[in-house]
Amino acid sequence: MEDLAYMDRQMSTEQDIKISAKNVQVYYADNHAIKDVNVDIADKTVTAFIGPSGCGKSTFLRCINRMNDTIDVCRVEGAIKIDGEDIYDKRVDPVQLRAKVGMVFQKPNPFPKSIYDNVAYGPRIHGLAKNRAELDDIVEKALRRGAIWDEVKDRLDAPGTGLSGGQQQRLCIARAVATEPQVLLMDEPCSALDPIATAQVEELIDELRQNYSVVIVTHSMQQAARVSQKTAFFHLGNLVEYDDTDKIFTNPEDERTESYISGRIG
Amino acid sequence: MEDLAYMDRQMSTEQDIKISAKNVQVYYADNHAIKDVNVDIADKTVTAFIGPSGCGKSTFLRCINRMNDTIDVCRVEGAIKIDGEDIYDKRVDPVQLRAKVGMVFQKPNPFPKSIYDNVAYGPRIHGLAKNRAELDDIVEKALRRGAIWDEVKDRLDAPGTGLSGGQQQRLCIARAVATEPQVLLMDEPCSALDPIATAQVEELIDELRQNYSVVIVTHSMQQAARVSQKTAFFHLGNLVEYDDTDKIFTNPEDERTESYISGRIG
Amino acid sequence: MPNTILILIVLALGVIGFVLGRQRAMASAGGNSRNLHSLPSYYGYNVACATTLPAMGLLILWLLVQPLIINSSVSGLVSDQASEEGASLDLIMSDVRRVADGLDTAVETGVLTEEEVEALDAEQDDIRDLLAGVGFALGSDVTPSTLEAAKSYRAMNEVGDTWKSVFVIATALTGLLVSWRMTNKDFRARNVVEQGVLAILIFAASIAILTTLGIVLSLIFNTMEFFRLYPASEFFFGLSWNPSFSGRGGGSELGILPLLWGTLYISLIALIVAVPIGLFAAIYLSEYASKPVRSVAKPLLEVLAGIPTIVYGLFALLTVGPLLVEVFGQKGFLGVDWMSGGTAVMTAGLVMGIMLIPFVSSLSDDIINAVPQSMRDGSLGLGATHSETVRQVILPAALPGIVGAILLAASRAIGETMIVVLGAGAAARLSMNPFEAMTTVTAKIVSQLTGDSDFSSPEALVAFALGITLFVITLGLNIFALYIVRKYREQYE
Amino acid sequence: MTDTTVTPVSAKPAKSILEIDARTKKRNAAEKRFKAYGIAAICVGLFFLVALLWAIIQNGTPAFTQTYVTLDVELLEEKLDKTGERDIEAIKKVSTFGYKPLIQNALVDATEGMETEIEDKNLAKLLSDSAAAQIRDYVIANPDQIGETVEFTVLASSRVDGYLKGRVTREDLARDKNLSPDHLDLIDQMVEDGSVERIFNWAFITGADASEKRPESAGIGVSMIGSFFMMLVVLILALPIGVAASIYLEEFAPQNRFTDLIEVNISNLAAVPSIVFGILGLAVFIQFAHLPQSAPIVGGLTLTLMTLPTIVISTRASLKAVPPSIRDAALGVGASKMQTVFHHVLPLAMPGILTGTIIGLAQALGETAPLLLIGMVGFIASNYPEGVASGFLDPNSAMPAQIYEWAKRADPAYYERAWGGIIVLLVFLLTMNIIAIILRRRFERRW
Amino acid sequence: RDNVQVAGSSTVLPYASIVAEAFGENFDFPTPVVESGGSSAGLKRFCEGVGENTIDIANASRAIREKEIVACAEAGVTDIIEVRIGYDGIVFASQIDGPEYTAFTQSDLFNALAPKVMVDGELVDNPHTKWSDFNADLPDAEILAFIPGTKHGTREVFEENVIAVGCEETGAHDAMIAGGMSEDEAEDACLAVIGDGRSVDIDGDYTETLARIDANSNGIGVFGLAFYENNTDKLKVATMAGVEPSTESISTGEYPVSRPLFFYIKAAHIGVIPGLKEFAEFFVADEIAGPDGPLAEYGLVSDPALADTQMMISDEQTMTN
Ligand SMILES: Nc1ncnc2c1ncn2[C@@H]1O[C@H](COP(=O)(O)OP(=O)(O)OP(=O)(O)O)[C@@H](O)[C@H]1O
Ligand SMILES: Nc1ncnc2c1ncn2[C@@H]1O[C@H](COP(=O)(O)OP(=O)(O)OP(=O)(O)O)[C@@H](O)[C@H]1O
Ligand SMILES: [Mg+2]
Ligand SMILES: [Mg+2]
Ligand SMILES: O=P([O-])([O-])[O-]
Repeated sequence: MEDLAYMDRQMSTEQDIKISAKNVQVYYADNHAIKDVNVDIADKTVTAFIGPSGCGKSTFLRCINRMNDTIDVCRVEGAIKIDGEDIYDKRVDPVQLRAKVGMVFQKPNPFPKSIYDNVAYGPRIHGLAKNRAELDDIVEKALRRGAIWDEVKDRLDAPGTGLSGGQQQRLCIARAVATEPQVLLMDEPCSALDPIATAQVEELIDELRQNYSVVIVTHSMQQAARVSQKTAFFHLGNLVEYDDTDKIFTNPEDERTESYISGRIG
Repeated sequence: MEDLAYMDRQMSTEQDIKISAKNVQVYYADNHAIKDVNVDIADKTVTAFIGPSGCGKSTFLRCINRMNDTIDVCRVEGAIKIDGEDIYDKRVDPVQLRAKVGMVFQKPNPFPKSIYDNVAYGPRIHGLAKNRAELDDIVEKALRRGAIWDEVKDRLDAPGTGLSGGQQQRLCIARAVATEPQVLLMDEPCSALDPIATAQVEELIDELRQNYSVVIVTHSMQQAARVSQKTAFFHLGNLVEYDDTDKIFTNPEDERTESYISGRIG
Repeated sequence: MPNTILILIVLALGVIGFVLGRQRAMASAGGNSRNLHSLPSYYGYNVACATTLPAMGLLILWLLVQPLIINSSVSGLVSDQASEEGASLDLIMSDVRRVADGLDTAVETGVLTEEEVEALDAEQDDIRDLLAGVGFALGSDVTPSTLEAAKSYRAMNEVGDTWKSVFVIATALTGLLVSWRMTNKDFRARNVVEQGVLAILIFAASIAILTTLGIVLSLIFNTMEFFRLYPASEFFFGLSWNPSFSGRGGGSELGILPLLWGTLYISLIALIVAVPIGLFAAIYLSEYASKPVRSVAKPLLEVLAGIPTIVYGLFALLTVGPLLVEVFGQKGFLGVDWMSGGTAVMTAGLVMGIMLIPFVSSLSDDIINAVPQSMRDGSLGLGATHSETVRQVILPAALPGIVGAILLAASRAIGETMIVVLGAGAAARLSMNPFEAMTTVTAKIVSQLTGDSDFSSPEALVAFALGITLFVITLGLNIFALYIVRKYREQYE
Repeated sequence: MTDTTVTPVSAKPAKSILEIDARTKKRNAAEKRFKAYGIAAICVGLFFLVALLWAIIQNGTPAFTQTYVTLDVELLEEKLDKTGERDIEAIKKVSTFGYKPLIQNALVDATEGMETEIEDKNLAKLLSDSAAAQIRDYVIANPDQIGETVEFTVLASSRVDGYLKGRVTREDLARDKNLSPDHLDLIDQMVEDGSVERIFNWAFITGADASEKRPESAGIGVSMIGSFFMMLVVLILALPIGVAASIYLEEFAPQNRFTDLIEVNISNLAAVPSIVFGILGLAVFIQFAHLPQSAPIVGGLTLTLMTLPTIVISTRASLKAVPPSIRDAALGVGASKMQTVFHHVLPLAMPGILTGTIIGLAQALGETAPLLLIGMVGFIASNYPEGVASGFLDPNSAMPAQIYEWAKRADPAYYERAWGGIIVLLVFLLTMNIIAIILRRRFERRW
Repeated sequence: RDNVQVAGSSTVLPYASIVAEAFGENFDFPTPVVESGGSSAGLKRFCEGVGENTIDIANASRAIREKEIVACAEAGVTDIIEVRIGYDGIVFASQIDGPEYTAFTQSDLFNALAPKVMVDGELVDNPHTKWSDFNADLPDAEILAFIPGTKHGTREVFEENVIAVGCEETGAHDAMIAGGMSEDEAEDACLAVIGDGRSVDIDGDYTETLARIDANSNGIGVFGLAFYENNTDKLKVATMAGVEPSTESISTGEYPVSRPLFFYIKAAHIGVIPGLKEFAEFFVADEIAGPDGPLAEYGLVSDPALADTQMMISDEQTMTN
């Protein structure tokens, strides 16, 4: 049984393409932030985006669930497909897309509401709970997965904005997983977390991978190596290299990748 | 000459106490966030605050330049002295205090102004520049120290809010150093930075240490070990242990410290 | 069927539709709302909207079109009479309608039965008297052709009303059925409902356009009439405003420039008073004041906006004016002799400024309060004083809202009448001296419109021309303001 | 420390934070000034508020008491019902003029034994003209009382009332043909024997308008109902429409010419003089839509159009002030734009929306000019509406119009009533706003 | 609609409201609604057409004009009954504690307020700043007159019955013609009022004038007789050409400054709007509008020809044009 499950996972990792980007260009007004990126992201895999600050990781991530739509000056060209469907197609409802493709933002942005309401919001609008008890369950489960339950279980009614930086970050993770997206985009989800919390979030990511596809932006090579199966290296808006994580970290093809990993360019 | 300077530095590191906190208690309404913390922070040293998320690092840091004054529900008890002077004294002008004790916040918060104006803001209000050319110099120097000059030198007029997360963080560092504070409090200054940028910021911290006192909150043990001379470990609002960094990382006295460093509690 | 009952029926169908739609959606999802595309209530709303909205639309359309059709067919019946008497067809038609309405009322109140109505004869029965009895005014006696027309008008209306009810209810039912059948778990109910909501939002926004259109239409004809009687060039470029009574043969000078100048001057002074006071009050309230102070002072200042303007007018006339004369008048405190009478641009401007304080203060306070705390922290952390933070970080971030508040205050200043009439005097004058009496366009619109000159004379019609000119000018100013705000907008975060 | 110290590299010498350096002093002075400006601004605002309120209260409080005279009137049968058949139609034929002699007789009786030189026929000047109507109404309601002597408490005339309030003096009356100083002497005596007294004037708060000749019986109650129904219309229409329009413009409208057009249009409508809205209301609601004249619903609709821009402008300003990160957060969990706006942005913008509503309603409540053209200014002494529908549709005035009318009337007693009316208006305004103010405080938060 | 609706002149409004109130008290009809808003606005609404949603009566402080009758007819309002209810006396009054302005002639006001006056037989720009400059009997006080603004019909009466008369009397009119003006031009010029601080236009109502007089002891103002009679405690009235204004002196025509007041009835509404005719009849009944009625008591100068008017209404006699 276990072997089969394992095999299955292996196969899917190698075959099913969840997200596929073709010739993606992103401009912020005149600033060409993403230059002709092509990438196929597999299902049930964790993909790490690495690269120096300002290279376009967040930008590209936001393209995947069309969060860039909200930035006036931002223009996206090229095609991004999820499950073979072009998400920039006219017929696509970005709302449905975003329900399917969840996101944790780089800067934690809890709603100015109670902790409970922060997490319950997604399940509520997606009708994931039939009644209050079920909702309570969902919220508790999400907070547990976000590794913050113990800290907040006594103050679920306190405002989410009164949490510490790291707590806010975990709250946002909990909020994102509460809606059970099929793809989870996480923009530096552990930047404000201590090692233990980081480990818990990484565990969560690994758990999510069983069923979903996770894309994570990180500045920590160790983290990328630990959690991801595939790694994409961005540099100055270009996707320089995209390959198995092992390969990238042991035997990169492009010399810029190598320099970055070994800490020579930034 | 050099030797003497070195001696002097050594001495001051060991003797001059820059910041001294006695029995500090902080409450957020009913929440007792900092419990009876006593700590002496030496001049011309880098002190690292470590501890699990939500343990009160940021809270304590904000006490040192009285940024907690801005939070209605926050109440500070005990005494904090800088250069032997109680900063909670009636006669103290928090404005002057904050000019002397700079701060980089956990969440980067650039002003909705141009990059140039973001950095020039401090020097302008403190009258550090006589004319535009001098101000230009100060801005450039600060941006260079913040390791962001190359990325923004062509778009100094672009809004600071249009930068990437890591760029915003470095902009905030540049903004803080531009006013040349004697004490610099940095709340996770490298959380959104790639390794190279991190190294550059660490270099900056080391450079600042020559003359000033730096307190840095970090979740990275490696970083704490790399940059700091002293380390304080917080846990659930208590200052558990405070000692030379070497000591903390090799031979902690408290078992909670050990557990944390070795990754067992969070 | 009366329209109110019809509307109630449609609404009831809507409620039923909501329940049915929701049920069907849940059933199609096997009772598990997670299998649905949208929340179950959206399916309900969808059906409810599909039931009510087209039906209501049809009803409104019907109510607009039916009279048109009936009118045109009935007017055929009376067109002969119109040409005979040389009276206008319109007038006769309105007579016909009144007779028909009167007959309706007569039947309703039981004065007549339907049969009696059928049997009415214009020659024999005194219909005018009859209808007067039920409260209907007729301009003249009813001619046979009018009565015939009225009868057929009634008949057609009855038929129309019946069909209206049938069609409206049928539409509602169809909508219910179709949308109910469309309901299944993959149906994008939320999107459809949100489209509907968006349509409502758009409609709400276009009320502004309709209002503008209405204003222009209700002013334009009289304005054109005015320009037929009075040369446009003198109106726009004439330097003096001096209406007289046309009953004695003209001689009015109706130049708008002195009025415009007065408007600008008074508004300017009002803003010079209101903007700094309002802005500083807002800053103090949102940044410095303690919670209790703020929660008391803000509503108190808002009372200033609620005091009727006539009180301000009297305040200007009785208190502020004499006070100013005492300072700036001939025997005044300063001995400068700039001011001879209590009514002056300055008086009205000052008092108007006081009235406008809450327009600036309250709204700006809300906007300043909405600037995120992290902005303040950033600035304070650099060692800025609170005032530096406010001036250099918070105000720029809150600028668009503050400009909005100031524009609102300016608009109010331009539209104000009572304070001007009582505080600034009625004299139209082109002068730089703020201590002289002047008047504004708005004040003159009111006075010319409510005056004693005959309503088809240029002296009365000029009110409309003034209105439309002011409208165009403020439009220009607003376009300019929009441009400025766009240019300087700063977005935080 | 050693003598061979290195020159400090620091740009600024270390300074004590306990003593404030010159620059900081200067900056603190600026800070103090700035704060002082703020306080001064508030004080200026409050000062004027107090000055205005003081004037209002001082001038207006007398309106809340009124002088009444208690009289025993003999309801003479030969005057009121000559036939003696108690036929109501016949009794009604006797107009108020027919009651004058009865009143005169009653007064003569009442002043029996008092020193006065006033001719009998001038005695009635002590009383309000409304006395005759009051007695007539009583008789029509109780025809069986004819022939009896009944005690009535009737209004004294406005001059008498003014005398007891200190507004009218003997010198003033020297040239006044309505009353003479002799009357005042008589009044003094009547006050002494208790038949004249000043009591709280409920009729002012609940009553209807009266003609120029009897200010003593004018009340603001009915026009308050008119204002109430008008405000109901304004609130029900202007708030939702204004908020909806703002949401569309701020959150959904594409950036194009049409949006700009709407935007500019709305701000421009704010600058349209209110009387022009009256012209519009007359044309659209009365002439085109055939709504009744002088009806609060028409007033309400007209004022709605006038209030809309205020609400839209303030709502948009506060929608703009909501940080984008909140929108991102909601969109990021799969909320639709509509949900984002209604669940997150709108609650955060609520304080500004409520402020706009408060100011807009205050403006609408105090506005007279547009009512002038749709027939709500003038003498509209209607009765209380019989129901909700007639409240909207029956002719009525509104408080500001009533006040405006009173302020214009010749009798100085009306001046006092105008100010009294303003007090009622302000109380009405505050009651109306209190919910909004409380709500606004609840929605206020920083993030 | 079951109530009579009246709109128009604010000068007539007080009288109409007194009548409406008494009418409501004594009849079973509801109290008529009397709106103000000005003669012009009232007639405009009057002439909008016939029917329930138009007014029944328009009050006016001047006679309806030819152009308005035409406009009315175009909208179907052809049968109009014109009712003159009496006269409005116009008086000059000043602060009770102010200088002794107790006697004026038209020439005095002309000398004070005309832009060009006769001085030593020559037509010159008005040099007078004090009343005593040209008439030693008048007080030595600054000239300051609060006169009705050009929106008011009273202004027309003031110009024609006072200024223009003064113009003739002082000989300025002749001097103008001698100076080369045509008759028409001279007549127009005779109506002009100086626009500087000496005369202040009042666009508001008499209460505003009163407030200004209150604040300026030197000021004299123009008031309606009724208004003055209600405010004798604050105002003292001046005679004009030796005649004291009173309802009697005005009705006999001795006092020169007055204007007629009217209301206009839509004949088509009579018999349709309940109480319309009764109201009109009640308005001009002797009890009400006669010399001893409440209207006269309030300050209306009753019309000597009241009986004709009563006849006209009961016969529903419309205007002929
Ligand atoms: N503004 C606030 N209002 C109420 N409670 C607060 C506020 N800020 C922080 N807290 C609480 O105080 C405690 C300490 O918070 P603090 O921000 O100091 O943690 P931290 O050590 O900085 O954590 P992190 O590493 O996650 O930033 C936490 O329990 C937090 O929830
Ligand atoms: N809203 C914006 N408007 C204009 N330019 C932007 C905006 N956001 C990002 N950029 C620019 O686009 C480029 C890519 O930014 P992005 O945020 O994708 O970087 P990143 O890889 O996420 O960096 P970091 O690791 O620092 O978060 C940067 O040069 C940045 O300055
Ligand atoms: Mg980023
Ligand atoms: Mg922290
Ligand atoms: O309101 P009036 O027409 O009499 O000035």
